[in-house]
Amino acid sequence: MADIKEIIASRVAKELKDGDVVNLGIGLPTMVANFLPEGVDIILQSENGIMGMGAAAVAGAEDVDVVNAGAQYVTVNPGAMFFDSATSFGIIRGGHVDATILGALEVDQHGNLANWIVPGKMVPGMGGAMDLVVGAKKVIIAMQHTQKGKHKILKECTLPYTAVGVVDMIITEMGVMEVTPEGIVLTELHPDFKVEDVKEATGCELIISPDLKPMA
Amino acid sequence: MADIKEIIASRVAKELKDGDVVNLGIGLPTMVANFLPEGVDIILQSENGIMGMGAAAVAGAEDVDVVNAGAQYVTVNPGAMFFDSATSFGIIRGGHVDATILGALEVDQHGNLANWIVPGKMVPGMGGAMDLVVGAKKVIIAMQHTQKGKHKILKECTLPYTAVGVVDMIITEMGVMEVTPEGIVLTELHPDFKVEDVKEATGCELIISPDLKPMA
Amino acid sequence: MINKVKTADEAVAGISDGATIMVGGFMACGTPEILIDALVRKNVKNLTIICNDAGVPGRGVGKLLSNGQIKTLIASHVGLNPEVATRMNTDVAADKLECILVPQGTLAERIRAGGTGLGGFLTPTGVGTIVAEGKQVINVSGRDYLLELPLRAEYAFIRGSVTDKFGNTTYNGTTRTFNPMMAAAADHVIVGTCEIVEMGEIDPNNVVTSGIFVDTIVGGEKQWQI
Amino acid sequence: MINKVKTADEAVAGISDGATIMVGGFMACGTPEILIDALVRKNVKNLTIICNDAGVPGRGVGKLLSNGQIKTLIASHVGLNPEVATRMNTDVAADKLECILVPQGTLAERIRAGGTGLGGFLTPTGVGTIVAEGKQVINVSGRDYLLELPLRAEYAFIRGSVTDKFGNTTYNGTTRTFNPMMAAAADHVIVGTCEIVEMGEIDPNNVVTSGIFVDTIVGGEKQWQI
Repeated sequence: MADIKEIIASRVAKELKDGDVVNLGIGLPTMVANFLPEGVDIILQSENGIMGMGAAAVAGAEDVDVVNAGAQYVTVNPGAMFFDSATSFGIIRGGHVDATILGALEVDQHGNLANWIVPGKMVPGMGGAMDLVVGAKKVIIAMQHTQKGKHKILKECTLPYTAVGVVDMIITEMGVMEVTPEGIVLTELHPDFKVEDVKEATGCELIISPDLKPMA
Repeated sequence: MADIKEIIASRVAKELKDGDVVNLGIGLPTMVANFLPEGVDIILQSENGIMGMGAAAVAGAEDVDVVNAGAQYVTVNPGAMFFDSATSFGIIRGGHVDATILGALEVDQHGNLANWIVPGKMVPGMGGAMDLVVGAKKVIIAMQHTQKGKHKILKECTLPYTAVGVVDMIITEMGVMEVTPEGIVLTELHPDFKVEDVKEATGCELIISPDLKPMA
Repeated sequence: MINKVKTADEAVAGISDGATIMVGGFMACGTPEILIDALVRKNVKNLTIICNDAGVPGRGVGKLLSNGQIKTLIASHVGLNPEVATRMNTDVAADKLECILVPQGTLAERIRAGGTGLGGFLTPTGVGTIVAEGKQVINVSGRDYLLELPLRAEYAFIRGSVTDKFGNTTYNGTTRTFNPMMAAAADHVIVGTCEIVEMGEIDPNNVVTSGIFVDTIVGGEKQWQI
Repeated sequence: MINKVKTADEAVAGISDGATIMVGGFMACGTPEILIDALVRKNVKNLTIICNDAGVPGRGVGKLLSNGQIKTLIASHVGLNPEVATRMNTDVAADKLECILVPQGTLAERIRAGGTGLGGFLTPTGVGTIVAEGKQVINVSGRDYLLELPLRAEYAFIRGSVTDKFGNTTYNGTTRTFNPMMAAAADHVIVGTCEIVEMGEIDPNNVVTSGIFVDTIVGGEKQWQI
């Protein structure tokens, strides 16, 4: 089996269309940019103030005034733009970002998302996540299906919400799931797993699409 | 007697301090800039998007992309800035304009102002006036004391308000008046008039300052 | 990359009778005349126009007014175009103009709210005046504010000074006006611009309107003249 | 014209224990280190700091935190500075940090509201979460929004790339961040800038922050480095 993160990132990449404005969360989501199909150019938005973010900067050739939201030196593409934080979140909240891809601690069958706080333990703050998942046209959760065997896809989130009813799609190493009014629908299954495996790894009822396809 | 408008404009100019950010209404208020005392440099804000507006442009040397709020070609001073209308009114509403000087149809003893509409007759719209008088730190009404003998300074405005309780000072060809919680106080009297003249030309009680000075 | 550059007539081809259109500019300075002219040629009617003012006869939205295309005008000031009063007071139903006056700062902020996903904002402007009629008054820290709601439109007509092929746009001098807010607040955004350049030619620090907002670019906009 | 150019120590001389200070920047990129350093030297305590994040140890507001100067931090993200957790959980009352977390877009917009005279705004962000606790929910056109209130401060620490002697300022690359909103939302605004130029040297089309907001200019800010 290929690297789990690459499986997820490469599948997420297929959800993006040419010309989409996309905000990628830190970590796994960042890898998505490496797997874009040919002919698909996306425009990366970085919430610290870039439209048209490019690749990581080459060591020694950095513009020290240009970093991404993880405070790493990056480049910008021709046609890029810098802006302030109010403008950045105006773009995000205003529905001008086509897709945001980020990780989760928990997602539930209502599309509720928890990814910013573990009370009494981890209180990093929500950063821009609450605005991103409320504002982006499509919210894709890219994560490992379980956390060391513990369910992350649940009937109801147990952790405080990042936002309610915002998740459109969940992509894990086991498959692709869509959040619908009826519940979570498995639409694609990774060849390394059986439907029963995914059901067992999921903490809520999993609707199996009559049109279930292999994940690729 | 000197030109009435010049009398008013030159007295208004004395209210401005070096470094003040000032928005001048169209007409008489625009003349104020010509009477600034030596050593007093003000920064003119034009609500269509200029901070640091300069004099009218010389014919033949206009920058055709630079006009004032009356759509006349103007220059800008070194250190000027152009901005959009949301930024312009953010500056205005945010209390960053030290003084706005504008005319009135009516002002009353509570500092209420009416200067944008005569129902059934003149409906030009409020433009930026409602924001300016609410946002500016000091609102100075510069106008002729009466309209062809008809009172303009009243107990209560009869026309629809531009804003309530916003006027700080009224400067006319007859004198200088301050709006206080007790009512309108005449603080300066033009030498061409007697107190009784001003009282007669005023439609509300006029408190005479115990420290009444000649207007100059 | 998608080619956004079209002719003015192609750019307005999809606009139907009854459409709502935001038009940038202040007394026609900052209004894309090239797009207005195309809309006059197309001669669609019953438009709702959102613009700072009514332009002047023969300039800006004044052309649409003269041509009888505007049913409703949402603006802050209409006093410098005498045709507004004529059309507001006419007895000819087909020519009658509805005019909704909004304080200039409130108009700019409502359009900004429409483009930035805000549900509204509280402003002290208009409290105690007829502008407050029918609006919710909310007291914050002892001061009354009006709750003003966002404005959006189907189309926005934007006037650029320099625009790259992605749509990134700058505005020279006082042509900026309402253009940046409108570019974010409409479903279809058309930029009439003076100069089209390649991507990368505008310093990313100086771009005012992002190309992500722009659907169509029309070159050939002329320099403004009184 | 008033001379606004001072040394960093002169610029912070008036700041007292318990002051509220907005600090620009995002993970210290866009934070005026020269002003932070002066504030560390002055060693005033019990500060309320409003900043996107807690910087990192040895960078940005992280320096104030390490030096025990912050009583309350209003920020959107503090996870990349481990000292925050340590100080939030300490039993030593004098070292204890209160941390108020605000969604990043809401923080930016609250500061903008503080500088532009708005009484608040309606945002969909945070509806249904603990961020909504204690806040008024207002429904507009069938959607719930939180009423968020403006934020202001006594001081703002702004980082400029180029600043003219009037205070007009530009920001290079991603140093812009919260600086433009904060410059309008504080009683006393201090710009730590990389380069001071004469008035007129910055193109009026490209000025981002107007000098009318700026009280004090301090030169000598260094280029940012990770």
